[in-house]
Amino acid sequence: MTSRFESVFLYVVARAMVPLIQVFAFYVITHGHYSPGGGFQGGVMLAASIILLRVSMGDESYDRFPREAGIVIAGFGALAFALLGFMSMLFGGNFLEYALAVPGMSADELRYWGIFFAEVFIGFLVWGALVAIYDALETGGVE
Amino acid sequence: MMDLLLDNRALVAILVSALAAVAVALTGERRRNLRESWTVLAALAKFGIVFSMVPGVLAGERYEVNLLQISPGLELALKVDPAGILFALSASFLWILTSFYAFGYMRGGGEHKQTRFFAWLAVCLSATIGICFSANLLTFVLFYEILSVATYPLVIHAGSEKAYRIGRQYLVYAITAGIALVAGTVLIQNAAGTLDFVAGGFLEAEMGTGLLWAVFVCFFIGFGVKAGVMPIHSWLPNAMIAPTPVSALLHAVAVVKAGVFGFVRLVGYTFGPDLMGAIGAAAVLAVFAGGTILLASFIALTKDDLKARLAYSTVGHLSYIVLGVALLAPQAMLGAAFHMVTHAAMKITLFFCAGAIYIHTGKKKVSQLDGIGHQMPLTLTAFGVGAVGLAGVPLVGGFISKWYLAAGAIDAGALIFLGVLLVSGILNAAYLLPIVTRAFFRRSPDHVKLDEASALMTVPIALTMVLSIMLGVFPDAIFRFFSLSEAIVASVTGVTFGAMP
Amino acid sequence: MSQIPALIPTSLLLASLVALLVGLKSHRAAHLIALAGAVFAFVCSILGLQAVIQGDGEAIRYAMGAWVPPIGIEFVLDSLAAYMVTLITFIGVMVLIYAPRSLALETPGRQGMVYPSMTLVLAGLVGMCLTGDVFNLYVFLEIAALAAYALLAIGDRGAPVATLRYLLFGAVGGGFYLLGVAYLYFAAGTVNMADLSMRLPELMESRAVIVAAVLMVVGLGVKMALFPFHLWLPDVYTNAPSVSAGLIAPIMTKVSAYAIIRLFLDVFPPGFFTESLPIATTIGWVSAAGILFGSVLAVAQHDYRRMLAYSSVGQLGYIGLGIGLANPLGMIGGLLHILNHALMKGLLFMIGGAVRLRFGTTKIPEYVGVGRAMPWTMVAFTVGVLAMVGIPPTAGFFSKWYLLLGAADAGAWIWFAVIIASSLLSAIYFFRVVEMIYRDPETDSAVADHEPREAGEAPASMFWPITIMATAVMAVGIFNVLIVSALLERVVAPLGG
Amino acid sequence: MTADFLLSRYPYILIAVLFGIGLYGMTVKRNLMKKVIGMTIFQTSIYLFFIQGATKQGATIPVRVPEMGTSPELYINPLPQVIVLTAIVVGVAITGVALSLILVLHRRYGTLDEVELLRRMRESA
Amino acid sequence: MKLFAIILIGILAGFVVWGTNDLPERGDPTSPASTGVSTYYIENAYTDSKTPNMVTAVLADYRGFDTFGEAVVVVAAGLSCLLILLRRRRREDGTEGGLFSQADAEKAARMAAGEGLYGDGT
Amino acid sequence: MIYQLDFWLMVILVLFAILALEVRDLLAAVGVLTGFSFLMALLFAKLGAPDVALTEAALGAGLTGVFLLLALVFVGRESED
Repeated sequence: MTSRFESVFLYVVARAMVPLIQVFAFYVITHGHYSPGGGFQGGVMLAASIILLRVSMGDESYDRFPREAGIVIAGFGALAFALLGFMSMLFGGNFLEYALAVPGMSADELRYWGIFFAEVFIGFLVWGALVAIYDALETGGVE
Repeated sequence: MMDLLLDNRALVAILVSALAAVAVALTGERRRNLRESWTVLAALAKFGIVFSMVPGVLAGERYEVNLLQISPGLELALKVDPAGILFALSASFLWILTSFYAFGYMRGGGEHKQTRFFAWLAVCLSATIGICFSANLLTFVLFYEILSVATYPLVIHAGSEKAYRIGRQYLVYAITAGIALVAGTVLIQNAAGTLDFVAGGFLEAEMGTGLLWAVFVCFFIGFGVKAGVMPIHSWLPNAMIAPTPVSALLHAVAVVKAGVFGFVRLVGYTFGPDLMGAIGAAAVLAVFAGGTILLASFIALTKDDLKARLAYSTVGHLSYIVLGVALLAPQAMLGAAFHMVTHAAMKITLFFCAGAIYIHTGKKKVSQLDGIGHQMPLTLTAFGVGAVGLAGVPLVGGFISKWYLAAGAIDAGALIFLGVLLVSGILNAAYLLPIVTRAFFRRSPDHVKLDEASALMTVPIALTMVLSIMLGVFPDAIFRFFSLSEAIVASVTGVTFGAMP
Repeated sequence: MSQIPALIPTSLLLASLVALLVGLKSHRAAHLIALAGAVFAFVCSILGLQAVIQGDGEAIRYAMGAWVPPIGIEFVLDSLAAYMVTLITFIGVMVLIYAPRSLALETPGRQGMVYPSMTLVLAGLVGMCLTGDVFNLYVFLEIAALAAYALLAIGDRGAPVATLRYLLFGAVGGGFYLLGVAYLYFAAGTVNMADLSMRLPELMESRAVIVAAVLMVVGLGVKMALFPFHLWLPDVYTNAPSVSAGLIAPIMTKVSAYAIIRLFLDVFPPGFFTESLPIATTIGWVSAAGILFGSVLAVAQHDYRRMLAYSSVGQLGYIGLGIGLANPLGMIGGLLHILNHALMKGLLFMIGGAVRLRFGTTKIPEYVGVGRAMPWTMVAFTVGVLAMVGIPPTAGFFSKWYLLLGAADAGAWIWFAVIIASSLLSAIYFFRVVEMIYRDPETDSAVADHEPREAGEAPASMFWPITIMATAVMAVGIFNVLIVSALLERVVAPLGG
Repeated sequence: MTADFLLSRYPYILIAVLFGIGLYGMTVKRNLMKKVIGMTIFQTSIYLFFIQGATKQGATIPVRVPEMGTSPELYINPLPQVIVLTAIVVGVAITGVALSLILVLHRRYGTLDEVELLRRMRESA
Repeated sequence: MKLFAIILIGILAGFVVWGTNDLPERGDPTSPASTGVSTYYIENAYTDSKTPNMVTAVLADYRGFDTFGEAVVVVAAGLSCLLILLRRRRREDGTEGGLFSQADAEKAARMAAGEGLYGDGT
Repeated sequence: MIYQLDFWLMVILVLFAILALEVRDLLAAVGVLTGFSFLMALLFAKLGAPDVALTEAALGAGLTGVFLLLALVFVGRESED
């Protein structure tokens, strides 16, 4: 099975759209500070792009985005978020206390970047996890 | 170290057999001589420890051990008082004899799973001594439950479907009893705020008659099951499916007596005789006990199976003690306390004999015993002594206790119970003595030659027989059972008796 | 030291994330990491427990991100939380040690994913216990629930069906709880527990608060499998792998019960659950019904796990009764039963798994001769049974003891009778199994048609957790007074007396 | 009173209706997919409750506009939105797991009817 | 049964509506929710973290731990789906491929009978 | 009335919800549900929660729909109620 829908049109359009969606998704993630949006929404968009890839390209998409990649990205995203939380603990702060994460920077600046990284990590994590769920569902419960 | 052991003798007495159980279990079937020496060692040690406390207790000393707090304000505590040591002394002494007897019995019968048997027997003894020395109700309940559970493997020892069925019945009765006890204990703790036994009782009439009755009903179920008070006795005759040493020790001495002892604690140390009389609970208890005495004796008459007959006899005689306690008269109480000992000695003799006959000849039924006295004269003589003792013939222990019971009944003005005692004495004679006459004066259908059971069994039988007689002739010799009984009555009611009869 | 409240859940979360990544390659490494995380969390909980006891029950408060509550999320390690957290991490460590062999048998090829799920369950439950924020509690509730669904669904053939039912029940429960949080927030303007407890007394008459309380308690009640909502429980535990059941049955439902107790004692004003609204009493009555229902049905079961599941329905009722009594002794009984039942049920499920590993059966009639084949495991089993029945001095006796005292104190004689009756019932259904395992096909005429069991003690990695749990059951019983006086009496202080 | 009540409270009533519909779908419908759909509706009604309770008359969306300053009455309460954001993600996660369970059990039992499923499950046990 | 459920749900919905009686008016700027903690977020979000979008600030900073928990929920969901569904996937050429196929039933049986922590002597 | 739009949106939402549950064809039900989520997102936006609206549109209307459709591929679209 190469694709669920043997359609050249779908194939071409999807391939063209995926990068656009991804770019927009990154925009949504990184602009969570200023406008509605953020890690969750952007992550969902990223996932949607991969799902589009899966739908349009079928098994070929596993070469671009392997089956394992979803959960690995999710795991690393969450792990990075956790480490972000632990980072300030190293400097004597509380968990997720961005203001203490790096000595020598002003607190609001640090929080800004803390939020930024948190959003990015969340974006990756949501991306990976949702793709993983999709991949799992796509097997249809093979035993 | 030695001081520590001496100070905590009550605890050591309990632990000795628990340790023996572990040792027995670890030694296993292959080294059976070593295994059995553990049992003997523990039995001797236990008896020695208990016996060493007798003079002190008589002199007014109370050996106390506080183990640990088990619930806020409640300690797991031991205290040796006359009532406790009376029971503990008889149980631990008879354990020695039972041990030897059991070796003979189990080997003679080639029983399976002897290790399990001896280990649980030792645990039962631990629990029994724990019951004796409990200083408060919670400790009492704890050991009581352990005893209930530890008896179960002995009851199902035979491993037949019937044994399991009876085991289930036993468990239901025992657990019900245990739960009832817990309920009663909770009620007391809630109302009185304390559970410590006090000679003369610690409950007050102000707690309300309804509550006191509820407590009484709970405890009646709790102890009544073990003590075989009708109508909640039916597990007891069935449980005779256990090997005879178990029947002997547990169903004549330890387990059932634990129930009876519970009644002693209940009337003498929890409610107190005055309160029992005031709320009328004593009368109810006495009626149940009296009814049980008569009914059980009649049922015993109809039983052909020797052990079943003895079982019903046990049911009846346990109620003698309950009745003695329930009459509330000092003399009756004295009789009851002493009957705990004498009945133990006599009934264990009878059970030993029954077991010896069964193992040696395979005969279980009374109707098969014609002429067996010529084959096993010593055994049957001992049986005869026990039988006449239970019937209340002088010079055997039973006479003295019955005498005091009767005197107490007169004292209490309850002449109907005097009648019950007399009738049941006759019935006792009617269902036990024919066995003896049958054994000696009827001709056996088979060829008979003198052929006693092994020494491991006959010697204990002889010793218990001697003990029964000794209790009738010198009731206060060596073990000071009579003095202890008097001490119980004195501490509970304040009445002291001058001289011995 | 001050980081402990945060370290306990986060270390578990970290461990599960790392184990998840590592587990893709090697389930062994995942196991070791999960175990290390659990042990670390356990050590932290012990330290926290010690700190709380030494601090005379003074709570250790921890502001996440250093945002003082109510702005940020607060973690509170007080006596009750420390008690629960220690219990959860202890069970977690035990089950994790126990897990590998059982998983190799029951869920081949998926172990690498199971360990992170197990730590996630632990992390979620620990978070629920520690958090001081009603919404954060919801988040952790769902973490635990989601991981638990997966753990339960990979069992026997019927497991997915049972788990889906659980999931639907859980979603309803979670939704109710969330809606309750919404009412509470709109009525009081905060989701911080300490803050709420200051603002709610003046809102006691507010209908919104009443609805919030009812919704939250019903939601948690569904998760706790309180009587009418217990329907999901038996099938789930019956079909779950032994490891999952051993992890989830002891603690998952208890933590929901804990959350109800937390709401009762610390969030809503004193008397709100007892006088303004008869919530506590209602919980008590349905629990009483649940006790009888669960015990009676347990008697009729032939599958070991199903029997334990119904027994759980009954035993959870004891905790509910503790809440329902709403007096110090009763509540102590309920809280102590959380600990006792967790230890006992964990022990029994683990033993079920060990028997399954050796003899491939979970049917009680096929347990014949197991006592001979795995003697020490069965000694532990007997200890567990004695505790379930409530024979002193095992742990089970004392929770019943306090509950009975509490019931007598409150004059709740029907509940008193229910506790007594259910003890008897549990004796009936548990001793049935004891009788079965100690029958011996070789010498027992009654069961001679059964094949003799080959000797086969549980493997060491399963045997030692079982032994430790059995010891703990005994130890908690004998030394319960330490727990009661050091922790629980402080917890129930708001109830007066 | 009724009219007033309806006017000021109609969102709550409609939310309660949605809530009830969702619960109805979860409890009464026998098809498991329908149950999941009901679950989604049920959860969404709760989100709506949060969001609509957080509205503030005369306030704008919680994104700071430099010219307006940061007076609390100018912006809508952000906290419920954060809560709902979290809850939505949780809801989708639950839906995903529910669907994967449905796939497995459909593969095993070949039906999605709850009563039938439970019957087959008991039979095979 | 169905009718009973509907009636019960109706009662519940009625109860929920009944509870809204004591909630503040819709859009009331003086309600507890509008005057409680939220004022802090609105006033200080920008000064604390230079983030104009208060939702983001609350989400990722003030209540960052909630978000962390939520992130874990998502991962847990992904993990759960994998655990439930993904076992072995057969590739088109018939070989065993994909995720997590180290052990099959035979190996599992060996492990169950073996020794050591993982049943294979280790 | 400034709330009029809200009212009608909510009424339509209720209708959609009923429809999603009562349609026998599961594919149609999923479609209606997606519409429901989308309208819900609209309502969220109207109520001043753009973040939530975006999320609901992406997750609720988007991915949930995709997941449900994916499931339908395997379980079929018939439903008896």
